[in-house]
Amino acid sequence: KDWKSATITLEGAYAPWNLTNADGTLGGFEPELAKVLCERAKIECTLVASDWDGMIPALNAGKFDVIMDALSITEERKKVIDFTIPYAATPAAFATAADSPVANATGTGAIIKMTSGQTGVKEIEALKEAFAGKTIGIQAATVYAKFIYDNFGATSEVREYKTGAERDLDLQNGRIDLGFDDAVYFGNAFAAANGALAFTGPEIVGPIWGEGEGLGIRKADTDLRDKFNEAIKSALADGTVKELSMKWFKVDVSPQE
Amino acid sequence: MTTLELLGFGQNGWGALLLVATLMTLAVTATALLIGAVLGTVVAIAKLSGNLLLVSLGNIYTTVFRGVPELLIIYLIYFGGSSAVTAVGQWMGYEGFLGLPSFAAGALAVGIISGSYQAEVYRGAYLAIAKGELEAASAIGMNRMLRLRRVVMPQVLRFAIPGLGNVWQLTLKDSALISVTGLAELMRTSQVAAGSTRQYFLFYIVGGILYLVLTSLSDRLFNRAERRANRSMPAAAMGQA
Amino acid sequence: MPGVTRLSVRDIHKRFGNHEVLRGISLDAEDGDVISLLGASGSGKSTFLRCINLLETATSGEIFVDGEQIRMVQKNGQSRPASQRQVDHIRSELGMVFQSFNLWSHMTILQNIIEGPVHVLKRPKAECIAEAEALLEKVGIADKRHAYPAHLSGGQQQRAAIARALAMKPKVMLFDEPTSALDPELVGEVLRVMRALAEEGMTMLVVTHEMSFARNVSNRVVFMRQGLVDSSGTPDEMFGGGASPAFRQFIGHFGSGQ
Amino acid sequence: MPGVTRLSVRDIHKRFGNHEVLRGISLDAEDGDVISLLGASGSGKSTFLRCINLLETATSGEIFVDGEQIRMVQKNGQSRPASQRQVDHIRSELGMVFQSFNLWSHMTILQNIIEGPVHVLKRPKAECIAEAEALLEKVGIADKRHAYPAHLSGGQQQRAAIARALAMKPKVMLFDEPTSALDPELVGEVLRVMRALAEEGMTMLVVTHEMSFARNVSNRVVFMRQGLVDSSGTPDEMFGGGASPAFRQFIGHFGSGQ
Amino acid sequence: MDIAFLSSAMATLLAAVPTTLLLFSLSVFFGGLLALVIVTMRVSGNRFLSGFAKGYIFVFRGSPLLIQMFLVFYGLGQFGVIRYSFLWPFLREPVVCAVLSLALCTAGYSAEIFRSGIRAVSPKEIEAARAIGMSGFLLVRRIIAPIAFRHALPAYSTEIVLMMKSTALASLVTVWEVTGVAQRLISQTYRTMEVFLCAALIYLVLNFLILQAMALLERSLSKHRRAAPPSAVKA
Ligand SMILES: Nc1ncnc2c1ncn2[C@@H]1O[C@H](COP(=O)(O)OP(=O)(O)OP(=O)(O)O)[C@@H](O)[C@H]1O
Ligand SMILES: Nc1ncnc2c1ncn2[C@@H]1O[C@H](COP(=O)(O)OP(=O)(O)OP(=O)(O)O)[C@@H](O)[C@H]1O
Ligand SMILES: [Mg+2]
Ligand SMILES: [Mg+2]
Repeated sequence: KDWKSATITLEGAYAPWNLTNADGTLGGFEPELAKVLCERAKIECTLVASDWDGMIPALNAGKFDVIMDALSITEERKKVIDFTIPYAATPAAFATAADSPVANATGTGAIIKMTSGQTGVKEIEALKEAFAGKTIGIQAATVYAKFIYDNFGATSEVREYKTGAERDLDLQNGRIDLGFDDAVYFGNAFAAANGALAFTGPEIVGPIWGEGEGLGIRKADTDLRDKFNEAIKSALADGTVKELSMKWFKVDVSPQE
Repeated sequence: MTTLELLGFGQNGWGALLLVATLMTLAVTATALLIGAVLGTVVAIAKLSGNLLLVSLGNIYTTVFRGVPELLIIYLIYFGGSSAVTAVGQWMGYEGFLGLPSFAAGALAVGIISGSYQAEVYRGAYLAIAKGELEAASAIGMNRMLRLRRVVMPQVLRFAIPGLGNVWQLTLKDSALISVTGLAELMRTSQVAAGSTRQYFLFYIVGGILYLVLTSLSDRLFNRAERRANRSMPAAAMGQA
Repeated sequence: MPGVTRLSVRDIHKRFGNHEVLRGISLDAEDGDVISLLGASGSGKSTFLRCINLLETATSGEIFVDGEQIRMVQKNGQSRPASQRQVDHIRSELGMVFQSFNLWSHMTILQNIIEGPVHVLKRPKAECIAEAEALLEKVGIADKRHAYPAHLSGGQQQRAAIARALAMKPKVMLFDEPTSALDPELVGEVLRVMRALAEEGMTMLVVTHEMSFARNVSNRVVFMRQGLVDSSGTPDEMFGGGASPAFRQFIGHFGSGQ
Repeated sequence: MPGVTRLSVRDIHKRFGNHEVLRGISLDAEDGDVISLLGASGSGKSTFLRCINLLETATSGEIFVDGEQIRMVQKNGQSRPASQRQVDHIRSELGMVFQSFNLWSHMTILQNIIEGPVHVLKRPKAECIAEAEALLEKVGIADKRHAYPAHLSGGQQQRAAIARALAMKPKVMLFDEPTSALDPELVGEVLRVMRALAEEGMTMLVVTHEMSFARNVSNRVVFMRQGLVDSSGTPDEMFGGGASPAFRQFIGHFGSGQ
Repeated sequence: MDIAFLSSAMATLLAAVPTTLLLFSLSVFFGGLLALVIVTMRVSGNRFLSGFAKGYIFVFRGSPLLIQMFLVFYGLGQFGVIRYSFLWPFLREPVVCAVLSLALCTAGYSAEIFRSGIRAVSPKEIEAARAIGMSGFLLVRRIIAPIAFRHALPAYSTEIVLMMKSTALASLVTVWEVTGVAQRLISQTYRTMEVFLCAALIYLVLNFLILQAMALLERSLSKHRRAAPPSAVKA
């Protein structure tokens, strides 16, 4: 099949990655990047919003051809769908209420790099002590959830939320002490919280989060995947990704080697 | 941005989208109620037939679709239905994907659920008809069809109205679950607006209020229908408890 | 045309489970006959009437209406009518007035009355309405034509039920205690209506507790006891002292203190 | 102890909307009095009984039970009982048997009967059961003690309702057409029970259409007409021809064809 | 069919059944109590009380439970008054909030169901009770409540089954019951159909048991409506 057209799905409610404007159109980092990528791959793209919960099964059921929804490339997911090369890779960090006792925990401002499955990192050991007995909120079934369970599960209480937004509200309400998530996502959420929330502890980067965020594509459609791979490579190379990232995230999320 | 601007019909206002979403919810619910009316009637007739096979089939239908969470049924129809349609399409030589649009899948799923509740409502209404009135119909020589049309149907409708009011309410709320198919009905639009603007409380409260508006409109409609249908009842039976 | 047998019942049996309610009843009614069915509560009077127009299926026995036999078949050891069409047809020739009236609650009195003529007999509506109004006039509730049954007193309902049955112009009328719900003043009224029907030559089978009706209006009295015809005869024979001891005991209760 | 005034009603008025159903009725019942209330349908007999035990609140008038006046207050232009406790107490001294029995459908006959003694009068249950069984024996339905009302014939229900009222050992019994739903054989039975009560000296107020009862059992007959007492007197006075023309016309309907 | 996967998914889901049952039984219990209060207000005849009850029923029946739950859990904490009150130690707990919003919602529905049961009590039976001197609470306890409950039972069993299904929303407030666990399992394995079918089976069994139990109760409460026992017919 030669791909003249394709449908791309995203949630449309995960600002600033993707969001819905008041006039019903989709906006944000990913829709703008999608436009660039489709132009370069010479594919006529239609963007459709759909619910996060059903996205991967719906892709496999043929409801659309591409998922572009801050989808992290993980081994588990690779078993059911294929990915393009990553177009973004983001660090992760802890957040807490600005007036919390665990604000400005050890290592705040630092960046540590971790590889998958790495243990015994001394900064993390220090944090473990600082966060002992506290409650950490995470979004269920994410790479971050696994990291928190592996490293903090024994000393802190872990609470799982269906979405990050709900966890952020509870952080403000004081039901939990800490949240752990994508630092870019947090940066945007803090803006909406009017300074009530702040980062604490070091930023964690590296292969531990997998390769980054890529487009999800059905396993059978290798030709479509290859076309998008080429497009992403070119957009990364000429700085288009960086430019859009600065516009929406205020930081550069282009994957670093 | 002020609350008023956010909810208004201006450039950055969500008013128009919310309004369309409310109408979408109304449309889905009404369609589902109609589908449910057809299924409910058939199932109620089966359950009243006295035929062992039909009665058991009817019982299975009402037990399963009342007993299984609505969300699962919506998923089954949305994904399962698409796979089935695609399979049929391929078998007939059509290449590629054929799907049930989310409106159709959602309305069908909620309609099937609504049907299980409506079946019980119609069955109860039928049983409420005084046996003597059916005998009186037979006694003047009405055949089955005529009796159904002239004596049974009008009374079933009358007795079913309060129950149908409840079913409408349930169906309205089940329609909120169709948001998982990405259909821009009221619930999903509220969620999207909340996520995009990070004004969670504002949009959930507004969403809730819009549901209440739909409820109060439909309440009014059903009360009117009930009063009309009860013209033939003694005044005392119409009043409150 | 006296002498024509309108209704003939031969050896009707009816059992509910273990309980045999009718144990072999036969009866003939000719044109213009007015037969009173008397009997204690539970003796099977209502069941007998219900068997005649097939609201209950008799366990065995034969029924002829206007010479036409109701065909029965045996199915799974049970007797049933062979043709539903024949049953519908025969029922439209038998009027029935129920002990509890059974008016259709969703229709006005007028609608109740024209329902059968218009939808079963398929006669023109305007004609039926005209006749219905005449009937309502006759039973004295013309002013209630647009009321619903629930808004009528018991006596008015009973008269509406009679009008509904008459509107079908049946060959035979079956009445199940047509005066049970009435105060004495109204009993008189309803009995007057029935007497007028009798004088017009209508064939009637009337379950009643009104001895005055049995004695003065009917031309035959049948006394049922435990599912059997205990005794029967003209009113003079029955009330004249020639009846069975059981019947004498039964009517002994009436007029006890008068 | 004859001579004691058990029930005294003074100038009762009752209006429903614009319709004045009772237009000033007074009545005294002494110990052992058996008063028959006669009157055409709609004359206000049931309404009068219901006013006595406050199921309806009379628009004006005074009621004394066993010498105790029921205290009323005016509220928003409406008359109402001043004390619910007094009302409950007085009601427990007035037995009522309804025209339509009104047995509690969720209780067996025995439970229906002991309900009041056990839960209102707070008497020991075992004692109440023993008394209830004796009462059931008396009205002849002892074998139905564990049946539910829906499984009883009309006559059996009516007798159960009488037993239920009697179980409260009321000072005065109010009967609203206690034989309306019965076949003639049962009418006799129920009247026998009431006659026995009368002989035991129970004060009774009986709405009835049974002239034999009015004539032979009661010691006073009150004829109501359009919300007023038209005439009253001993049975001999009333039936002896000395009554008002309206009453003579009323009883003229009975025995019309006999 | 991947039996190994199905059985491991089933095991995971079964582990969440106690949470579902806990939510269910607590909210049915407290919801029932609250419904009694609301329905008492609704039929009290006092204009203020019945107006309040009407409003309550309208709001809680008329809006989606998801929104109610969100506002109770995430919304209440936004108010300092509540966050610094003695209630907060309770409201902090997700299970408490989940039960609270489930109970608030079912109370609205159940109150309406009970009310229709009360309406079905024959006025004649109430009169008979008044005539022997019953009034107030005694009248309610001995006559009205038993009859009304029997009338309301079929509708109430439906409501209870709906309640069982509504517990599925509690994962929104971090209480991981069967549906929540199923969804999490799906985000981990992406095997939607298999996991959901297992979950469906669990709910079906639970609801089937509930419906059977209610039917049993209904039968035992309707002895007086069933056909008479043979001995009574003969007599
Ligand atoms: N559907 C039924 N199932 C079982 N038994 C029945 C049924 N219908 C009637 N019976 C029984 O048949 C007997 C006769 O009842 P039927 O109604 O014919 O009496 P009846 O002579 O009309 O009495 P009444 O004067 O009280 O109306 C009664 O003992 C009754 O219990
Ligand atoms: N709740 C009510 N509201 C309005 N009118 C009423 C009410 N109850 C009774 N009436 C009217 O009061 C009048 C007297 O009724 P009541 O029941 O006392 O008559 P009755 O003498 O007992 O007649 P019956 O012999 O038919 O029982 C009737 O015209 C009736 O329509
Ligand atoms: Mg009968
Ligand atoms: Mg009366």
